[in-house]
Formats: sequence, C-alpha cells, structure tokens
Amino acid sequence: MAIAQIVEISSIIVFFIGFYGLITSRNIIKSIASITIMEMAVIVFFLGLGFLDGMNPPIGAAVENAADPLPQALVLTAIIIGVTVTAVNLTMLISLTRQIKSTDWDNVKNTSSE
Amino acid sequence: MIILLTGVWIVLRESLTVATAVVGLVLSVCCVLLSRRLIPLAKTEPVKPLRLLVYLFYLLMQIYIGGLTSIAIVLLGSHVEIVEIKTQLRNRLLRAILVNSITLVPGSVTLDLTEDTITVLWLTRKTASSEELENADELLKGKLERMLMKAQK
Amino acid sequence: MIPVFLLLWIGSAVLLVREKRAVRLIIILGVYSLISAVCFFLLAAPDIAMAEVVVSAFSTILFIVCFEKYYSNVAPDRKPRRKARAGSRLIPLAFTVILAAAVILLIPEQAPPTYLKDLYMSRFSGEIGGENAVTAIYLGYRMYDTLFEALMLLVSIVAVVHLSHHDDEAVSVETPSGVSDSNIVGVTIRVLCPVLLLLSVYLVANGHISPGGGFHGGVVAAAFFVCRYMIYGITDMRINNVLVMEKIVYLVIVVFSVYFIILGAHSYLPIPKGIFLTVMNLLLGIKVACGFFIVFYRFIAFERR
Amino acid sequence: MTIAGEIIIAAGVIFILFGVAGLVRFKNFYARILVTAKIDTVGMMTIIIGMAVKHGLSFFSLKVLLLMAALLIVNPLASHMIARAAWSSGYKTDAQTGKVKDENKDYL
Repeated sequence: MAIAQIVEISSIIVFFIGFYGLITSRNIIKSIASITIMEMAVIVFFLGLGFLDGMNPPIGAAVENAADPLPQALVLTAIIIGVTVTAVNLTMLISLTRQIKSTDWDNVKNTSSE
Repeated sequence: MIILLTGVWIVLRESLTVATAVVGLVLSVCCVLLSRRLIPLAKTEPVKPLRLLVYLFYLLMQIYIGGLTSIAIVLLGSHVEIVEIKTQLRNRLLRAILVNSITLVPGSVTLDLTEDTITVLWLTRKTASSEELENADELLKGKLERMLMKAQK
Repeated sequence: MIPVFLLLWIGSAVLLVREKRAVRLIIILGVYSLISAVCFFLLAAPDIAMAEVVVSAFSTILFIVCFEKYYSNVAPDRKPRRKARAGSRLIPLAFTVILAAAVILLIPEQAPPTYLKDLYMSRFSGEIGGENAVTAIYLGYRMYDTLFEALMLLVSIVAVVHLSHHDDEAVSVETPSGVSDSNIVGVTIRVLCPVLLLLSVYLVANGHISPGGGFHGGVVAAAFFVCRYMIYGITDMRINNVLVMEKIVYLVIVVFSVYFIILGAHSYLPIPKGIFLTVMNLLLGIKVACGFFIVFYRFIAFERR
Repeated sequence: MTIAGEIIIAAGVIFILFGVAGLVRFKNFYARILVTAKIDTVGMMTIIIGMAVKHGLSFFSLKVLLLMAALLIVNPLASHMIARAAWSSGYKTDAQTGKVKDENKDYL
C-alpha cells in the first residue's frame, strides 16, 4: 500500500462523499459546497499519482527526487476556474432566491411546473 | 513605514544584497503611494517609533501573563461584563494600537471606540463586585496607556 | 504525516455533507479547503497549496455574502419539512458506495511512467528559464491551456456580471452591513494594506523563482480591494473601466504569448528568459485581480430588482 | 538549539489545547470569543517563536517572525470585529437576559 495508493483511495472516497452530498442535499448552498468538495478531491487525486514519500517540491533545476511538476501546472488553473464556477453558481442562486423566496430544491421544482 | 516595507521585501526575497534593497525601496514607495491614493489616510500625528518598540516588548510580556490568567479563567469559570472605560489618547494610530492591545491582553475584547469611551467586554472571576468595576480601567489598560502617552509626540 | 491529514480531510468532508444549517455549512467548507491546502503542501505542491489557501478565502467570502443576500429574501417560512423516511437516505448511500468501490478497483497498481517528468525537469530551466518548474510549464510548454484558462476566467466574469443585475444609482451609499466603521478597523486596515500590496507584487515578481505566480499575486491584489471595501463600502467604485481593462490585458496576454512562444522569439531576442516569465506573470496577475474584484463587487452590489 | 525550539513548540500546542478546552467548556458566545481569541494568539505566537528558535538566525526565522507580526495585528482585529458585530446586532449575554435570546438560536 504505497503512499500514492492511500492518497488516491482517500481522494476517491472524498469525491464520492461530495457526490453523496450533491444527491441528497435539499439546500442549494449544500449542493454548491459539495461540488467544491468534488473538485478538491479530483485535485488531490491528480497530485497523488506517482507520489513517493519524501518527495520535495519541483522548485529549482537541480533538486533531486522532485515531485512531478506536470499535474501541478494542470491543477493550478483548475483551482482558479473552480472558484469562478462557484461564483457563477452563487450568482444564479441569488437570482433564484429572488423568485422563489426559498433555497430548497423542492420549491424550485414546483415553480417550474406551473 | 517605507523602511518597514523594504525590510519586509528583503525578508521575502531572502537575499540581503544592495539590489534587492533598492528594488524593495522603490516597490514599497509605490505600494504606499498607491494605497494612499486608494485609501486616503487621514493625517495622523507623528509618533515616536522607539517608544513603540519598548511598548511592543511590554505588550508581549503582558500577553503571556494574560494567557496564563485566561487559562485559569477557563478552568475556574467566569462572569462576562460589559464595561465602559475612559481614555485620554488623541492620536488615532495610538488609539487603534491601544484598542488592539486591550483585545490582545487576555480577558478583554473591545467592542466600540467612541470619542473617549471604550466599551470592553470583560471576563472576571465568578462574582464581579462593584468596586472591581470602578478600577476596571486601571486593571485593563493602566500601564499600557501610560506608555502610549509617552509615545505621543 | 500525510495519512493523518488525509483522515482529517475525509472527516471534514463527511461533516460537511451531514451538516443541515447553511451557516455552519459555510464555516465547515472553509475548514475543509484549509485542510485540503495543507494536504497539497504535504504532497510536495507548494504552488497549489498557496493558490488553494488564497482562493478558498475568497470563495468563503462569496459564500458568506451570498448567504447574507439570500437570507434576507428567504421568508423564514420553515414549513415543516416532511420527515425523510429512513429508506430515502439508504438508496443514494448504497448507490455511491457501489460506485466508489468500482472506481477504487480501477486504480492502476503500478506508478505512472515518469519519463515525461524527467524530460521536463531536465530541460525546463534551460529552455524557459526560471527555477520554478510549475510556472515554467504552465507559462512555457503548456501555454495553450493557460490562454484558454484565462479566456474561461473572462467568460465566467461576463456570466457573473450578466446574471447579477444592479442599477448603479441605487448603489450610492451602503456601508458594509450596518456595522458602523469604528475607526479602529479603518486605521488598522490602512496600516495593513500596503503590506498586502507588497506581498502581491512579491508573489508576481518572482513567480518563476519561488512558489507563486500570476494567479496568486492577482488574488492577493483582489484581497486589497476587499479591504478597501471594508472601510469605504461601495461608494465610489467605478467598475466599467476595470471591465474594459481586463479585456485589454487579456488581449495583450494573447499577443505577447503568441509572439514569444509560437514564433520562438527566444532565439534572436537578446532579453533574458526570466523577463518573459515575469511579464507574463504580471499580466496574468492583473487579469486575475480585475476578474476577482469584479466578481466581489457584483456580489456586494447585488440589488433587489 | 533545536531541542529548545521543540520544547517551546510543545508549550504552544498545550496553550492551544487550553483554548479548545475553553471553547468547549463555555456555552455563552461572549465567553467563548474571549477565551479563544486570547489563547489562539498566545499559542500561535509560542509555536512561531519555537520555530524561529529552532532554525536559529536565518532568513527562514525572519520570515516566520514576519508571520508573527502579521498575526499580532490581524488576530485582535478579527476578534474585535466579530464581537462588535455580535454586540451591535443585539446578541444579549446571559448576564442580561438569563438565557441566549431565541432569535439568536435561529442564526447559530
């Protein structure tokens, strides 16, 4: 059970915890929060790939046993986009609560059906 | 203020060469100017920096004493009081420092600062007898304020 | 050390999913992002940890503002929620557990090949310059996805601006949520703000040497404007020129990177390689700073229609 | 040098332990904020000084001390603002009303 396996498994577990939160959340803010959880889980999974214990950060050209800089560069943009997506979600939530006066998924369904 | 910022820059760059010092100086000057333009700071009276350093060390000691007392408070149980105390300080910067240090010194969190009264949330022993309320300000900020008064130009 | 924090991380995720009240949900989300930032650091990724810390602070602010705005609308009808039958919890739980087990079985046993990593690590300082491999990669080798990522940022900013309606005149004077500005806060923040600016310049300036870079510097600069809001409220924020500036900066980024990377300007231009990285970081920083400032401003100034 | 640093860091951790104990022990919001704000600052400071001592005089410890200065400025400001917000929004302590007002329960 190398450290990489532990990291990957735990990130998958957290991903599905977020997934569960997304499914069963009645409050819209909770579903937005669980989306953020899933994002973080994916990011940790990326960093966990090929990670050996005692790796040091890829700063400096001649550092030995450096962690893989490739997924890190990829993930860095993912975090920033994650926040902007959350911001868009929250804006939609505010406009939604103006109409239906409640933050419950059930009420959303009723209004749309009329 | 600018000297402080250059010091911060040198520490951040982790290299004590003349080049970083100069760059730091230039950068901190434009940082201060930009923040002055965006957040105009009302004119504050000059302050003797040396005195502030002595005050800083005294504050650190006070914090540790306070830390221990609030551990005692945690164990013994406490009684929460809201107290108004007077202050003679006029300099805005010094008043802010005083208020922050009152919050830092355990046992009290400041709630409001009007012209001369500071309302403080105060944690006392089980029963807060009335005479204790009178000399509350002495207990809370006695020495701190005296040192700050000296710091005023 | 890593398993300890991973357990903590899983724990906070479970806590968050089980939490019912929105107020506590937001706080636990903040704790969750902080713990995940520590996990990033332990996984030898300081760049990502710093970005995560800065960004989670920002998203917590957005959550709180959103909570404050919608909480005032939501009439606390608190109609009695139908008692969720025990069964209704089990089915989704069982579903997710099966999915999780399936995916866990699919993890590749052997470690991924590392020849690409060695390739990058050996050549990056020679070709792109600078010591920070991560910055070298996302500004040098993988310039395309940074370009499109900046475009994505632009598009989502436009979406936020479009979705949040507010009429400018109404937003004349609104001090932050009623807590009158006891000048303690004002003075302390005025003292703190230059340091914040200096920090963001430091992050941008040597993004290619120590961990840091355009993104981090940008978000810290946006935090500077948040502090400014704490003192002044929304009185005199002019937003349209910030919008225009962001578009221009993006254009400059595209032109600059195309000229440098695709045309291979490194070969015949005498300027040292580091300059290109710093300039790119600077442009990205400005763009991210404007973007987040606009998002924050739109959130605060979200008026009733 | 490093042993001294380790001891100081341990002392800091114990401080924070007390802070958490205080947090758990008090139900009243005001008592909680008083205790936690203090002990956290003191505990964090001890840990930071411990780290500085452990690394001796180097740029790293200077950076850490810079962190401590930031902590000293921001922490009281934060607790001040929180307490002030609660106080100005009419959150009564149990001393005045005997029990936490019900409308506050709805918030927390």
